[in-house]
Amino acid sequence: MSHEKNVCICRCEEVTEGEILRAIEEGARTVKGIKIRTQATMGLCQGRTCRRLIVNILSKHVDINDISKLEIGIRVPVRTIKIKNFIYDEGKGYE
Amino acid sequence: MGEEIIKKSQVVVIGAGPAGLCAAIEARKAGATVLVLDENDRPGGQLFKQIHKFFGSGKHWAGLRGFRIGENLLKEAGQLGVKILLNAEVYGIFDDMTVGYIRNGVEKAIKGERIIIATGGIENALPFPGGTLPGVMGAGGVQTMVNIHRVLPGKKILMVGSGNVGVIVSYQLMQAGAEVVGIVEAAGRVRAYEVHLNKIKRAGVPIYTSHVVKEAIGKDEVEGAIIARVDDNLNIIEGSEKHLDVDCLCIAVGLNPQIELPYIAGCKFSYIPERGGYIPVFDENMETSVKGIYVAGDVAGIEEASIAMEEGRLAGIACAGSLGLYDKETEEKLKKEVKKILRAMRTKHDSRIIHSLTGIPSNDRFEKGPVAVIECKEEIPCNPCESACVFGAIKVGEPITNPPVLFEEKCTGCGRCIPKCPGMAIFLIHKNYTDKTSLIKFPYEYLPVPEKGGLVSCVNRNGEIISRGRIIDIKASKKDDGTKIIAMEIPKEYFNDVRGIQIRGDGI
Amino acid sequence: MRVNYHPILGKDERKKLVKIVVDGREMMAVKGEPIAAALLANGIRKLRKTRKKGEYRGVFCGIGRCTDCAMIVDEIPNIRTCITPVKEGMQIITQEGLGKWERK
Amino acid sequence: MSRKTDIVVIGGGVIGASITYYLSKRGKKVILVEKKDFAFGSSGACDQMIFLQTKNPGIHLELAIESKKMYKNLEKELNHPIEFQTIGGMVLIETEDQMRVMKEFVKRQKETGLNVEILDIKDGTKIQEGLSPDLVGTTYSPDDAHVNSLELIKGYIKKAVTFGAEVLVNTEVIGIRTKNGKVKGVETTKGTIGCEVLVNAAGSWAPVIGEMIGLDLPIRPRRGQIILTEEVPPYIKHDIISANYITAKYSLDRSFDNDVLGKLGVGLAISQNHRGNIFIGATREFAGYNTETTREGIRRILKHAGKLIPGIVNFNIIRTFAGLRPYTPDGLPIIGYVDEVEGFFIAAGHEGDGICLSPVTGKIVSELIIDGKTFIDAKLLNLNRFRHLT
Repeated sequence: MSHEKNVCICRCEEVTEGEILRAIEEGARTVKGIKIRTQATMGLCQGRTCRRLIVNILSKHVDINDISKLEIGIRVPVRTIKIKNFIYDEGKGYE
Repeated sequence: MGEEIIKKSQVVVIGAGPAGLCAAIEARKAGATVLVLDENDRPGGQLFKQIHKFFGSGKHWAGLRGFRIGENLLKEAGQLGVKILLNAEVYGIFDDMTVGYIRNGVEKAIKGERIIIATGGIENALPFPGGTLPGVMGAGGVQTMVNIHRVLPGKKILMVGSGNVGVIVSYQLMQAGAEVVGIVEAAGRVRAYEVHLNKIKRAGVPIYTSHVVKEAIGKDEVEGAIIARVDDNLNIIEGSEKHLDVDCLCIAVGLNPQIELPYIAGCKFSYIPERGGYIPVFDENMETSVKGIYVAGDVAGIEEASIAMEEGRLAGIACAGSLGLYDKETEEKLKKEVKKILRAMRTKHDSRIIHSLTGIPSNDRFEKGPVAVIECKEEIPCNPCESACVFGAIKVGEPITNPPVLFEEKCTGCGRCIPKCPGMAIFLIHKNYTDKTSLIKFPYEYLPVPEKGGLVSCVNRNGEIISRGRIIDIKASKKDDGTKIIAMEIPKEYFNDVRGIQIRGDGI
Repeated sequence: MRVNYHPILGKDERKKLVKIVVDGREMMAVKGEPIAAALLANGIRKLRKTRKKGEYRGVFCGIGRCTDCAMIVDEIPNIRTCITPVKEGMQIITQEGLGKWERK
Repeated sequence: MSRKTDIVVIGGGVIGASITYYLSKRGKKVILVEKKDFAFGSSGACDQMIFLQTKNPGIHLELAIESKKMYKNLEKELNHPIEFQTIGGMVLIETEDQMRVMKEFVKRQKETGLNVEILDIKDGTKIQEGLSPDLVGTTYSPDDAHVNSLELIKGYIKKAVTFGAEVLVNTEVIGIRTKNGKVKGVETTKGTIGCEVLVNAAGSWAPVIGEMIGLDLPIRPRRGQIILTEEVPPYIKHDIISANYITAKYSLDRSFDNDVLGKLGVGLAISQNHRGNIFIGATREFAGYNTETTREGIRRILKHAGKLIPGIVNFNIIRTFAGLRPYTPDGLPIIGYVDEVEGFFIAAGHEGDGICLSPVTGKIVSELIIDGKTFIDAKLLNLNRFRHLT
């Protein structure tokens, strides 16, 4: 329902609706397919903001009812974590 | 790097919002060891930025402000010995029911026999040209910034979206002193409950239905916005553009469940647009397709916080039952009671059935003396007005989504019900206050508070100034928690048209 | 613009202030409030410039999800300023693209 | 639809894409069939390295060196940015035992033509900051490189299409047509395609295709968990691996592997891509086709990385994922026709070297199919080398 093709869909990677539609023309049928062609959802927030918009755009081309078919690519960790957080040892503190 | 011993808890609740806290309380009541993890530095989730009074049933703290409900839930959880870990960011749920989280810069894990995911919802982003300019913010973020951090995101704000969030946040922005330049709604009519909308209309905020934001304009930040009318299939009608002088756009176009944790835990989903999109599939015990993992609150479908609390209670009870802490029929009894409340809250024959205004007194009653006027005609799961009236003059009954009925002969005009209505939809009108003037008592939650005896501009339901008025009395009792009752003398001809005093502009 | 008096929340009782430095400019913030709130109160909304198109970004979600409010804080880039509390003497720099390493 | 072509290639990863390019470049009519979409298998879940130092001296290293040569002007040839960088590589050596094994390994690598040397930790830190002072030393080779595997595939496909190749995504192979022992064509969810030669480049899923003609391919998925940091300014100047990455890969003398790392096959592999994300891998586990990451895997990898390169402890992790390396018993890919069915050609089993060996695999496969021979002895890579085993 956005009215122009160069409207921003993925804020972190600056991917526009036009680029996403072009990826779909090139054969992308899943969120991962769009990610591979446009880098959408690969940014710092990992798709938390744009994933739903991408699914909305996809819904005009693909049946989006079955989430498992969309390869929406949510992975651990769902919050950014520092490497340092893993290096704490009960006994010795931070290595 | 020896093997690490992972702590255990019978029930691990992720998210200390309304749903999570209620789930923890119910599970703990049954005797389970319960640990609640929340990533914020204060529990209560969205409750703590909800400064408005909540709908809901009288028994369940209805009529209390969101953060008061949060404080009560915390007190109860504390008394029961529920352990709450704040600043604990859950980053993953792993195969063996292990929850990984980060706290004070250290990664830890806890194994739960049962896991209740209550991570709530997240704002829908809305793509439009200029939508990434600084000054375009989500309504939840605006609410946090204003009600918790007490900083205004801008002075002249355009609200995009007229759902309950959009309308309530507009009201809260005005309470904090910002000017809401208008509300834009793509649909043909406003989506929020009418009682919330009426608060905005009588404050004179223009409502642009069948309108969308065409573009936010500004060099490096928001300096204005262009809105435009749309036809039925949301296409912009050329030439209908209108420039608005705003410095902030607040996006309130709905929420969607935060499905990240249920997704990586392997839960199955179904797609229900009315509930916000993808929802984990769950059974009548709120258990998902993964054994031992439950969901409650907005993560299980976007609804009101009062419904989230009941879903939390249901999940907590069912969870405890599955751990064998309740015998079967106690568990069934408790669950049946919660399900009854949930059904009552959700009974909406047709969500848009507008009953005839059953709260309006007849003309003869107006003549006889002061009487309450209840302008609430929608099916809202809410009945604090019923319990507020000691004379039994207000009846909601079962289910609590029935609009209130006024028994005008029983109403003594005491006005106790006015501050109790979460929708601020109850007024007291004394038509024959004097031979030429009437008296209206109305709820008031803005600053500055007018002086007693002072002259003010009176507004009608659409915020238009229709007469002058004199402030007779201002009541501000502690138990009304910030809602003042203003008594104002007005010309008798407008006895049933005036609904408040001018908020915006130079009136006062 | 701070809300010092609120009809429901009452007067803002938070007294303790801290000094922070934003792109070399000193300003005051309320102890413990998020960096983004302190900047907004001081009239600053442009927090970073994007890498590809060099567009300014500011606070969008306000609750730590969208990362649009990322700035370089005490020499570390990509800090979400809407959920990171201010501390005395904090060095905050508008982040350009990936930001750059400030050698200690 | 039913149609005809010279060659059908199965698998939209770097190997399938490369073969499609090199075959169509030499005039063959090729149709590439991919069950899901490009790089949905291991090519989309790997650490992008073209690391010569991890190749066993001998045929393995020879293939890698040849492949590296081909990469040099591949970007120009494909006329597509593949972010290929000869960034140099380092192997971090933690203990004296590891140094002993690495000295031997480096000597044989030099004999096979790899330019590599061993540095003490002081010199090592000069060329890469943030290394742990407790390291015994490091190797350095200027020849190691990395590339963007997604862009590489796009480049191959875009160019191959200009030579007349065709690509069918979201198209699953459901059966193989043969007539008296000869490949006739392939049945897919979008109709049948007749062809003389069928190339099985399905990587870890190659056995699934092999079963369709009764073949039991000795390829097993070996899961590698990888952790990705946020995009940060350039920090990792060269691609870095730990010495026990090599031992985990070839199950060499495991004496100096402590128990936990050994069980998970954790060997450090760190590189920073063009966008600024730092890849931190990897584990080597047999976990079937499960591509989930585990808390144990993430913890072990990060603890090991933080210990060897304390300079990165302040970076944020934004993603973890796992790829399935197509593992063969001797670590070499299976490339060549099979005796059972004429025209059935296998090109899979590259374990962790698919990216590095993608150009040379394309060259070998196109030469074997078109010319019947290639620059190395085809028997070394043929499936029959495992026949005496079964």
